[in-house]
Order: sequence, then C-alpha cells, then structure tokens
Amino acid sequence: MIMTYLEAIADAIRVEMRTDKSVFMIGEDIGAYGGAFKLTKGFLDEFGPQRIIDAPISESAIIGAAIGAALNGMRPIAEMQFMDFVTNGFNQLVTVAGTTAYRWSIPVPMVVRGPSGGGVGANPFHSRNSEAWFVHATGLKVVCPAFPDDAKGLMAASIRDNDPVVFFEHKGLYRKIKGEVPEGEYIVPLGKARTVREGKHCSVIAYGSAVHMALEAAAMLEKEGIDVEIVDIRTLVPFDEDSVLASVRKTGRAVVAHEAVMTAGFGGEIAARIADKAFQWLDAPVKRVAAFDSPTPFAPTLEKAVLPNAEVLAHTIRRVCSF
Amino acid sequence: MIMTYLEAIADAIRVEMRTDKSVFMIGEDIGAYGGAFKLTKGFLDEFGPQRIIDAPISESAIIGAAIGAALNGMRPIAEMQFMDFVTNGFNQLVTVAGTTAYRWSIPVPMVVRGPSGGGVGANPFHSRNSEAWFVHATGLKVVCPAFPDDAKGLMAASIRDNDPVVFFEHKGLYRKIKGEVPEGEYIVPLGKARTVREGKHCSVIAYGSAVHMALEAAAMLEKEGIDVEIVDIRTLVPFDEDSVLASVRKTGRAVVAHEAVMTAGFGGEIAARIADKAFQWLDAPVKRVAAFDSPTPFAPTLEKAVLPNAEVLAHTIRRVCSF
Amino acid sequence: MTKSKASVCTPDQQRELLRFMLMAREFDTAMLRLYRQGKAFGGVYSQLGNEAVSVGSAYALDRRNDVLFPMHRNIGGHFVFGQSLDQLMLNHLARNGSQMRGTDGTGHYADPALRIYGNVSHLGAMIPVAAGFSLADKLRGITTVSMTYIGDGGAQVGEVHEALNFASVHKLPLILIIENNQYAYSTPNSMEFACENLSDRAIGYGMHGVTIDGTDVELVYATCVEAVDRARRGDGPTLIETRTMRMRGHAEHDDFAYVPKELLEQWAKKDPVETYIALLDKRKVMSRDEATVLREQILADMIAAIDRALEQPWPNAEEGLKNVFMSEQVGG
Amino acid sequence: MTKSKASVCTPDQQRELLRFMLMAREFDTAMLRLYRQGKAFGGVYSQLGNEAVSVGSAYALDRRNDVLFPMHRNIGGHFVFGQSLDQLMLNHLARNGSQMRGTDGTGHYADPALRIYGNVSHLGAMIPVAAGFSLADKLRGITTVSMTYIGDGGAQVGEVHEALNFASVHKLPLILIIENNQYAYSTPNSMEFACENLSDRAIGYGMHGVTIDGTDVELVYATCVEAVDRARRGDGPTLIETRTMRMRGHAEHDDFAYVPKELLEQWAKKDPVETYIALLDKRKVMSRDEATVLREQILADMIAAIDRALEQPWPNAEEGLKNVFMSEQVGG
Ligand SMILES: Cc1ncc(C[n+]2csc(CCOP(=O)(O)OP(=O)(O)O)c2C)c(N)n1
Ligand SMILES: Cc1ncc(C[n+]2csc(CCOP(=O)(O)OP(=O)(O)O)c2C)c(N)n1
Ligand SMILES: [Mg+2]
Ligand SMILES: [Mg+2]
Repeated sequence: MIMTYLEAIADAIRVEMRTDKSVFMIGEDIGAYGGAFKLTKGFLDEFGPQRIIDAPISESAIIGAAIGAALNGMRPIAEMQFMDFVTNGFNQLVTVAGTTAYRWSIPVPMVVRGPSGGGVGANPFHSRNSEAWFVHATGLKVVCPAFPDDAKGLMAASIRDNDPVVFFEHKGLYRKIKGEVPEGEYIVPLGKARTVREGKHCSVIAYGSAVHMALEAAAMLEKEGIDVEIVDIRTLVPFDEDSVLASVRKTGRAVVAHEAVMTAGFGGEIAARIADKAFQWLDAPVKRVAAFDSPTPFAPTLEKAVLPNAEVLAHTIRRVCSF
Repeated sequence: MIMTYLEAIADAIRVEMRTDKSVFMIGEDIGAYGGAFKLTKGFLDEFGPQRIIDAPISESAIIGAAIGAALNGMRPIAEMQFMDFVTNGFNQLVTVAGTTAYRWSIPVPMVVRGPSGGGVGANPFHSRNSEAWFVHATGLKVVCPAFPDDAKGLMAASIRDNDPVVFFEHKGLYRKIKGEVPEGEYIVPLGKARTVREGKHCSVIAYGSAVHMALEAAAMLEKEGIDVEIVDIRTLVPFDEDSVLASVRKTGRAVVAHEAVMTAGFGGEIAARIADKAFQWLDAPVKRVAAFDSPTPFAPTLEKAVLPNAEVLAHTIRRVCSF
Repeated sequence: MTKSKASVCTPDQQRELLRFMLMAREFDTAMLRLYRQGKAFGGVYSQLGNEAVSVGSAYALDRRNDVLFPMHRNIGGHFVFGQSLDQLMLNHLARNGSQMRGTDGTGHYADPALRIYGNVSHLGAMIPVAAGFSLADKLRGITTVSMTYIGDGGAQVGEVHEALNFASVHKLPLILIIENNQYAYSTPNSMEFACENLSDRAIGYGMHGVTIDGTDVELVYATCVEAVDRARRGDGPTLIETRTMRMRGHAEHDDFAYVPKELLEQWAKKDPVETYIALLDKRKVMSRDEATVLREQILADMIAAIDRALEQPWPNAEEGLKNVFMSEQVGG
Repeated sequence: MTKSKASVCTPDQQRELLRFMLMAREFDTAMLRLYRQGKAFGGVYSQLGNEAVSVGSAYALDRRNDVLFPMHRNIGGHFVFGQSLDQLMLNHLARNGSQMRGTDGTGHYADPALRIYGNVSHLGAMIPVAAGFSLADKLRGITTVSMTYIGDGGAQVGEVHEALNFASVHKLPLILIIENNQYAYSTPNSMEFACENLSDRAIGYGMHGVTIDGTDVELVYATCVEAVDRARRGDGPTLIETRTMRMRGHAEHDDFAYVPKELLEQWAKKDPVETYIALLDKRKVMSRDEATVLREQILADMIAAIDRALEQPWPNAEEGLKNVFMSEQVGG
C-alpha cells in the first residue's frame, strides 16, 4: 500500500497497539487533537484515553512515566511534540533509561519518538537533529528512518525491542516521501543497514533526510558517469559497521552525510571507523557533508546556507572521485 | 608556585574575582562548606555571600540564573557539584545559552564548571565524561584541561571569554596532579593545543585525563624505541585543528585518546578530521582509545575494564607503529 | 477573582492603555490578514482575548529600569516598551534588517536598549533567565523588576518550579504571570493540572500569589503595580494567574474544533478591548467614535509596516554562517 | 504538626516496627564501623534520626502489591520489604553476587521480586518513574501504590514538580514523602526554600498534603496508612513532609561542622529509636532489656553479613563489558 512516511509510522503503531495490549502512547495533544502533526489522528477513538494519554507539558514526567511503565511490563511510546523538547526530559533518558539494563538487568522497552530536523522554515527550536547525543549516552538505541517502509518496520521493531529506543522522524519527510509499505505486521530489524542504490565509484553513508539528498546527488552524478552507492544505515545504535565497511571496501571511496551539524556528529564516528577499518581499501580521504555548526536559522535563505544539500554532496563526491 | 590541579582552578577564579567585580559564583554548597571538593574553600570569607551564592538543588535555575546574569553584564561561574548533574540543566545550556550569540548578538559570558570523569570508584552517576554533547550542541565552548597551569590559564580565559564555556575538570586529577603554576593573572588562550611531548613515530591526540594516560604510555614505549608525540588539545571548542594536523603530518601516525565512551565521542571527530585532512601523510590507520560504550561501573574491577588505560593505549600505538 | 471598581488610572493612562490594547488587537488583525494571504512566515500566534494581560502588566513597569521577558502571546508588552512597528514586523517576518538577522523570527528577538528580551520556543526556559537578570542587578545594589509570562500549559514545566523557588529564596524582584487562557494547544485545564488556581502554587514557594480576571486591563495593571511595589520593597517575587480565553486556535493553522462554541461565546462577552472601549466611552474618557478612528489608524500603520517589511529581501545567506560565537563578532 | 496519642498498632506491630527501626539503626552502626576500618566502598549515608520515616512509611504498604522506590536514607524500608542482609551488603559493597553485578552500588539496586526499585544519584529523577510504575497498573485496572522519597533539598528539582503534577492530574496512587531533615548537604532549609511547610506545595497540585513529626514512627505509619487508603480509593497522590534532623554529616566524610551543636542536642532528645524503646517499655509491649538483646543480635547479624560480603571477591571485570542492552542479555 502506498503511504507517506508519516502514515507508515502511524500504521506501525496502530498495528502494534492492536496486537499488543501493553503498548500505549503518551504525549502532548496526541488525543482528541491527534498530535501536532496529526500522526495519531483517530487513535483516541480506536484505543481510548487509557492507551492514548494526553499529558501536561512536562517532558521529564512523560519520559519518566514511560520508564516507570516500561519497568512494570508495558511498552510505552512517548511522543515529543518536537524532538527539540527532549532537552527538557534529557536527564530521564540518559540518566535513568540508558543505565537500567546495565545496572538492573530489567528491560525498559519504550520508544521516545517525535519529529526532528530542519529545512521546513521552523526555527532554531523546532529543527534540531540531536541523535548523536543519544548515541553517546550509552544504553539507548537510536533509529533514523528515511523511507516509509523502513519507518514502519523500524517503528514496529523499536516497540518490540526490550531496550529504550529514541526514534527520530524527520518532519520534512512526513508528507513529502511516499512509498509502498507492507500491510499488517511488518518488522525491519534494528541494526541492519540498507543499500539504497548500488554503485561502484563511491559509497555515500547516510541516514534520515540525508539519504534523499544522496539519491538526488547520485542522480545528478549519474549523468557525469559517476556511479554512487548509497548505504542507508537506518539505525545508529546498533550500527551496522559490517555493511558500511563492505561497501567502502568495494568502492574504495566514502562520503558520510547527515543533516545534523558536522562537529561531533555521528558522521565523525562513521568516518573514523571507515578510515580505521577500511584504511587499506581507501583511494581517497573520507569526507563528510553535514550542517554548518550553528543553530538552524529561521529565514529560508539562511537555513538553506546552513543545511547540507545535494549540490554540496555531489560536489564532495566529485572531489573524492577525482582524488 | 607548585599547585594541585584543583588549587590552580581555585586560584584562577580567585584572581579573576579580585580583579573583576562582575565575576561571581553560584552553586550548591559552595559557600560555608567550600564545595563538595573544597574548591571554593575560603571564598565565602573573602568575597561574601553576594558573590559566592549557595543555591538550592536546581541545576536549571542555577544555569538559567547564570545566563540571565550574563545577559545583564555579569560573568557568572556556575558550579555543578558533579558534572553529571548538568543533565538536569541541559536545556538551559543547549537551548538558551548556546543560541543567544547567534540569535541576539548579545554576549553570554559565563562558565559552567565542575568535576567530571571516572576512575575514582564513584558510580555511574558521578563519573560521566559528557563533553561531546556540548561540542555538538553549537554555540558553547568546551574546555578540558589536563595540567594545573593550563587549568588555571584556561579557567581565566574562560571567565574572560564572551561566550558560554563548559569547563570540565577531571576529578581524578584534582589532587593527584601537581605542577608549577604562574602566580597572579595568567591566561592560556582558548583554542590552542599544546604539544606535551615531542616525538617522531606516532602522534597521540588527547585531552583531560587521557593526556596523563598518554604520558604513561609514552614512557613505556620509550624503552621500546617508540618515540611518541603527545598533543593535548586542551579545548574541544574552539578546536586547534592546525596543530593536530601538523603533528600528524610530521609523524605520519595518529592515535586519538579520551576517557569518554568511544562511540560518537569527540575522538571520532578528531580521527575523522585527521583521516580526511592528513590522508596523504598517514602511514597507518588512525586508531582510537576510549572507554567501552557503557555507563561507568562502580566496582573497581569493572571500572578498570571499562575505562581506557595506558597499557591499552601503548598496545594501540605499537600496532599503529608496526602497521 | 476580584473586580476593579473605580479607575486606578488617570484619563491619560486610560487612553494609553486602550491605545496599546488596540495595537495588540490590530497586530493580530494584520497578521491574520497576512496569514490568509499566504505571506506570513512561521506560526501566527494570536493573542486575541489576552490584550489586557500583556498591556496591563507591562504598563505597570518602569520601562527605563525594569525589564520585560515576553512570551508568544504578549505582543502588547512590546508596544508598551516602545518597540517600533517596523522592527517588530521585520523580526516577525525574518527580513533583512531584522535584529536577529534572520536567524530567528516571531517575537524571539531581544532589544537591550528597550529592555525587551524575547523568548525561546521551549516553554518556561526563560523564567530562570529572567530571575538571573534581576539577580545581576541585585548584586550591584539595584532593584530591577523582571516581568515574564507562562501559559496554563507551560506552568507544568520543571524549570518553572526551579525558577520560582530560586527567586523566592533570593527574594528576587521577579513577577511571573501565568496566563491561564483555558487551553494549552488542544489540552484543556482539566488535563493540565488538578489544583483550583494556578496561583495556589505561590504558597509552596513562600511568595505572594493571586488569581485575577485577565480581561480587565485596569485590574491587571493595579495587581501588577502592587507586585512591582512588593518587588521594589525587597519582598520578593509574585505569582499572578490571569484568567482569559484563547479566542483563536493555538496558531492559525489550528481550527480549534476542540473548543466548545459556548465557551467562546461566553468569553466573547468579556472581550477585553470591547469592554474597555465601552467603559471609556461611559466614563467619557474617550468616545466610541474616537476609539474607532484610533483603531483604524493603528491598523493602517500596521499594514503599512508589514508592507515595508515585505519589501525587504530575505537576509543574505552568509548571515547564517557567522556569529555562532560572540568572539567572531565585532567587539566580541 | 500533630502528635499521635493512643497507639494505632497492635503489640505485634509495635514490636515489628521497633525491630525494623533497630535494624535501620544498627545498619548505620555497622556501616560506620566499616567506614572507620577503611573497608566501606562509596559514600556512607547515615539515616540516623530518620528511622521512623523509612520504617513507618514502608510499613503502611502492602508489600505483595505495592511498590517501594527508596532513596539514600531509607534503609529501613528495604528491611520492611524483606530484603536479606546478605543481598544488601553485597550491593552496598559491590561484591560478587550482588544483584547489580558491581555495575552500581549502595542502595541503587532493584529487586523486582521484592518490589523494591532503588534510586539513581540524580535527586528527584525516580519520582516520575514511580508515578509511571503505578500508571502501568492503572491501565491494567489494578491499584498499585508507589511510595517514594525526596529530601528537603531534592524537593527543589524540576522533575519533582512535573511528577507531582502529572500524578495528580492522572490521580495516580503515588505517595511522596519529603524527608525534611533540615539540611541538604551543607545547605540549611532557609537557603533551600522560602515556604513554611514543604507540604504547602500539595495545594498547588490539587493533592492532599501534610507535615508531620518524622521521629514518631506510629504517626508516620498512621499518616501513610491514610495516604495509602486515599490512593486505593482512587483519590490520587499524597505529599507528606516529615520533619527530622540529619544527625550525622551528609556522608561520613563530612564532619558537619556547619550544623549548630544546639540543634543536634535538641533533636537528640527526640531520637526516634530511643523514644520508641521507652514508649514500648512504658506500654509493656517490650521491655528495655528485651530491646537491648534484640538490638545486639541485630548488630551481630549485620556484622556477620558484612563479613560474608567482604569475603566475596570483586565481580569479574567482564561484567562491566556486557549487558548495556537487554538484547545482549539472556532472555532479552
Ligand atoms: C518544553 C516545551 N514542550 C512543548 C512545547 C510545544 N508547545 C508550544 S506552545 C504549546 C502549548 C502552550 O500552552 P500554554 O502554555 O497554555 O500557552 P498558550 O499557547 O495557551 O498561551 C506547546 C505544547 C514547547 N514549546 N516547549
Ligand atoms: C540533581 C542533583 N543535584 C545535585 C546532587 C548532589 N547531591 C547529592 S545529595 C545532595 C544533598 C541532598 O539533600 P536532601 O535532598 O535534603 O537529602 P538528604 O541527603 O538531606 O537526605 C546533593 C546536593 C544530586 N545528587 N542530584
Ligand atoms: Mg494556554
Ligand atoms: Mg535533607
């Protein structure tokens, strides 16, 4: 069935909630209103206020309550109205959720999810890509889907996972990206990259919105005879290092791309691993394409300048290929 | 004058407070008690309760009040009793402090400082190395001194800086590391690395406690004829890329070391930049030595296994040198 | 809730209060018009029904010495504090020449010369900051009253608690107005908190607290004057809950179907602008006709300022690639 | 503050309460001894003076159905909930065989079988978690009372506010005891908050609140029984402030020179254990001599358990290198 990225996520949650009574949702305005992005539209009617819980504006309480419910055998899904607001519940995620399995060997099966990312003229406080913080926190799984089918399958896998998962949905993809999505139960296991495009000249390692940027760049370069391979890592934790290295060993070249700011982003981790473990296969330095190290600005002219784009990526791939 | 790392930091603050009335401190138990680590011992007597402000246990209020005071022309120094508790004031730092210069062009001259790091048998909540979060946040300067003189000079520079600085003091170095420290006003500018040891076979890029680990490893390897160069980057933001690259171009080999967990740590950023920008000079892959991706455990046997150490670093340097 | 009887304001003050309320009201009219033309940029947050709060409260401050930290439904305060229409429109539309250079928009700007410090989106985050602003002056021996705002929804954020407690322990001259407009986005009071009055929280901080009708501009003003006096005397912060109704959606994209019609009708009778026009007419301070003329003039000015702002180009792309740190900035 | 008169407890209950308090008291004696021998590991946080709170509160719960989230001065509750001395000592000393495998220590462990969930160091962080635990059962149609604690200092943390408000809106069966022992580390009440009673915060959440003498174990018990009843009836959370004195330093490294001697002397007269021994003697429920024998036996048991724990090696290094995720664990 053809679905948008947003519909696919909603579909995953709906299917899981139908089959597993322990799954419930908690967040701001997710009930009667159906959520700021209408992702939970109709959920209140189907599942009732016991399982679609409208919460006060209290991100710490929302995440903390989800942790407590998870400790008590439920599988809560906590919505951040915008992922930016996770900074208000940051302590709960990194201090409590991320350390529980290690310390207590008790599962905390929960998902914290919400819209992240820029490019839609929001503002510095509605556009952040903060996935790297959670990767570095330890004990949290981190998921960043790029396509509707993956968004569905990874969401279902995240809900079923026994560890806390931070699930980044890119708001720019919500309604822009459509695709065929399997109906009913559908799982894409966490920790497996997906080769989105086969190519022989250069590997682009990307996730989230950057995968679409990579597809655009690849299309541009195809005309120039540059054949780009695109590996969508899909989950940052667990990280499918083998697939990434396999691709780079094949092409001998790599560019890492993400929308988050460059410095200390997950791209540094990926590039460092490639440069270390595929050293002998590399014909060119591993380059990164990412946002300028600033907040995401409001005016479209500025935002365009700060965020990475297909032109810059294509240019970088060209440089790497002619190295 | 010979001072401990802790005394040097206290000295910097004392000197700056004597010369600049706009500098004040705020934190928990920093007054009569002199702080959990006694860093502010005697400060209340010298500067009075107006400038040494004991605050309630409210990290958001402490950091937020510091931001407000900084906006209003003061130069506050906010103490986190342990740097781990910055997660409770995280939103203030990354959302407010880090975006103000960009949005408002108004200085927020403040320092958030406190003890971080492990190896002293604290527990998962008193041992975190979280500097990479703040590097990735944008708009925050990040300082991690390794020696008493640097600790003093960088603290003074941080206080005088017009941007918010997150200053990580390693609690394991507080009383263990002593050294000659210039008396009176002393500034070490932010953004300049320091070559702690000259060598020709391999560069170790490190900061904080890892610099001492590197010195230990270098001493071990010296006997084996491996001559290690150690670059202490001292500040993560701004990052002295030139010095790092110059060293690697010279030695042709690099190992990056920090105590923070490896994945998505600042070491990935450093390694990625080296692998990119010194590509043609590299005779071996850039390796990293860092903590295992877990919380810092409590029992000494476990903590020792999780944190990096000089043996592992030496072993890694050996591998890189024999590549 | 108490109701004001005789006016606490001089006729000049009353006319000024009305003028600022009309500016707030017509700002909304103008922005709504822009939104419908598809030319607005970012969310358009109406303050319809809240004019008396934003105007009456800011009006109680000494704008040369005190400081205003407005939130997203406080455009009236910007006017009281002397912000120009042009600057406001440039900031809202993120155009070239705006104080924020396009890095941010809406009412998020700061204008230190006018002693206005805008908000960030994260609700409650600026309250400790406002407290700290006053703290700085307290250390200098000066009393600077900081006034700031939070919604009935935002009042549940943890930082609000920390900031209020901190301000009360340090007896800081902070005034926090909880603008209870019945809804937080789609969420009604009943799902946000379980206390009777949000000002009941004051006792837990050992500070003065009061709940008032937020549609009565003179009551808001008088209550804030008392709070300002208390702050200046060194008696610490005040928590004021103002009861109003958010008469439009959360932002203009929201059709607020979740709000019962009767509730809107009931509150429409208490429209703060219309009732004040009627009152001043009755008091013979300003006639209805004069008010209408004034209002039309204000709207015309707004639209002209919007048109001027729209003529400005978007800021240059390079503005986004600098000034992340003050040390990069001239004089930084 | 109200004082209990006639006992609400049967003689058996009274003897049990005393036994648990003696266990709490002698746990401190044993740990202090260990500390002085240089064999303790991590901070040693005495609960001297707080025994009546931790015992009386936990004793009000149904330990097969309710759940305890203790904080760092609540060792008494662990005993009430049936934790074995050996397990406690292994956890405190982080030895091989401890439930946390050495990853963490002190009272931070969880024992789901006993319905005990320990704390993290970050004050206040477990309160929303405790609320969420009850929420899960509420969704299943079960009422599980969660009892948790915070200090007079920790009560200022933002998460406490969010959790209490959340629990009250959802009428969750949560009981939060604010253990006001006059100090937060070195910081006295006067520098922590400005309200009269910390239970005054209850009204701001629309929940029941009360401040009581925390040295009277039967009063604590009776107050908590009421709170448990309220929770079971579906009438939501309760906030109970207990007034006690922290009779030692923050942890044993702290000489608490900042505490006025007279304050300690004054509170020493209200020692919860000694006064209860005297009361039971007077009531002829248990003689002073019997109490002394019991106490000595308890201390001997503690020391034996410590000795057994100390004989255990540190956990194997590999324990640190696994189980960051459940998916790595057997059955995960
Ligand atoms: C910490 C945080 N969480 C969530 C949001 C998203 N959000 C923006 S406005 C809003 C509703 C605010 O309601 P209220 O505080 O009552 O103010 P009002 O808009 O009604 O004036 C929400 C949930 C936010 N901005 N900040
Ligand atoms: C969020 C946070 N900030 C700071 C600390 C450091 N700290 C540990 S205990 C303590 C004092 C606690 O005082 P109180 O809450 O009154 O409890 P008490 O120890 O007196 O029982 C402090 C400041 C912490 N653990 N968590
Ligand atoms: Mg509202
Ligand atoms: Mg206390």
